[in-house]
Amino acid sequence: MLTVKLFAKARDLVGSPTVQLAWSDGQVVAHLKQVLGEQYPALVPLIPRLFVAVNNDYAADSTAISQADEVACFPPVSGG
Amino acid sequence: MLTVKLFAKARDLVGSPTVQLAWSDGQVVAHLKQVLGEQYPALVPLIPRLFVAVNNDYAADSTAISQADEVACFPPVSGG
Amino acid sequence: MISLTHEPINYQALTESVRSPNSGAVVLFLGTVRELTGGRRTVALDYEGYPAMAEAKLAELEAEACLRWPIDRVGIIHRLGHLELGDISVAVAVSCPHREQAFEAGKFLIDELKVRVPIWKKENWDDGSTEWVHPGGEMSKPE
Amino acid sequence: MISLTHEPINYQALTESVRSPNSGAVVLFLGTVRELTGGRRTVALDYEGYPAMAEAKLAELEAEACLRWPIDRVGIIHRLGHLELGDISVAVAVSCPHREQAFEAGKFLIDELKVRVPIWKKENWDDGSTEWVHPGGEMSKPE
Repeated sequence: MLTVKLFAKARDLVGSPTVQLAWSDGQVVAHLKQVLGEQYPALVPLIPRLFVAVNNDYAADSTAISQADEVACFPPVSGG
Repeated sequence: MLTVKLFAKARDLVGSPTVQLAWSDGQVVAHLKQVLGEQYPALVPLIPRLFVAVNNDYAADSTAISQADEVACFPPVSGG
Repeated sequence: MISLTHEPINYQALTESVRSPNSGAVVLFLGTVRELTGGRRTVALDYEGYPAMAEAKLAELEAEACLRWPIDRVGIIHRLGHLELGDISVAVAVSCPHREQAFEAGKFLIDELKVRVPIWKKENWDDGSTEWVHPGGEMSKPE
Repeated sequence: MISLTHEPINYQALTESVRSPNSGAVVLFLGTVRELTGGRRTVALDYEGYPAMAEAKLAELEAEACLRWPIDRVGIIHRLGHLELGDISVAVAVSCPHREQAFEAGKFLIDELKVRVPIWKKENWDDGSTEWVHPGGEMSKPE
């Protein structure tokens, strides 16, 4: 299983601050977005703008994720 | 008579915060610089860089001065 | 000095922490909660952060700024939680030998904070509605 | 709020005086007494002003800045007299709706203050000598 933290509008749309997904180590960020969209249809409109962070850094669609990684998904930031 | 305030190095070179000069209303800033150089030779090296303010504003060499004006002479500013 | 806080920001302490006789210039930027945005009226903002990553990204910003300018010291505090009109949401302080450097570095830090540090704000409009602010629509990764 | 003072500058009060819910951005600039200048060591600075003209020129600067940027409020304090290492010689605070404006206006105000406002500093070097600072050698009238 992979634990994914969700923030801001992504969390509100899913209705939970974390989700758990079936996961095989080595699957990539693009796959994570696809799975999230399938399991949480409310998230679909946000997915084109969703950022995925792996171990506290922004990750590209091709980045591989393992179950031990800290993974978070969130929309464009708006601090300041 | 015209009273002229002096600041910073101009005051130090003359040795006084004000000087009084014989003056005819309508004589101009360029004339003031010339008279200052004649009466206070120590000021001569500074005169090419000397600013003259008339009534709290920078004045051009061609600006006429009357005895009622507030007149000040000083080197380039260095505040901040 | 980098931190996230739920308390009001003490920008004087932050500013004092960057002052030093090696620097002739200190620039402090404060972001404050503004009432009007595009004709709509804000009554409050709620800020949420991803703390571990936000602190990592702030430290990364500080390191990048120190490579680009001869920075003496940097301090950044971002507030999280519920903020009212006029409250300070973020404070960035930087000291440098000369003022041009301090202005450039201060502007860089707040500009990059706004595109890179995982913090989000939710508008509380005066009609009672709320709305997450997610600027742009860019799909690219901020770098 | 424009003033000259012989007392230490209270930049927190100055900053508070420019904050408002109309503004999302405050920029504060502090000029402080730096120890090293071109390899020479300063132990103190003495600032002298021409007060009436300095206040007139500061008011002129504020008016010019308000024509160029959508400024909410401006505050400028310049200290005169004997300052030690690390002391604050000048504080400029400005608030604007957006940060780009506040940075630009703040930089304009301190840049122009330094070429236009009749205040002078005298260096006290660590070898016991003193020296008036009269930058440049320009013979043109500052505008």
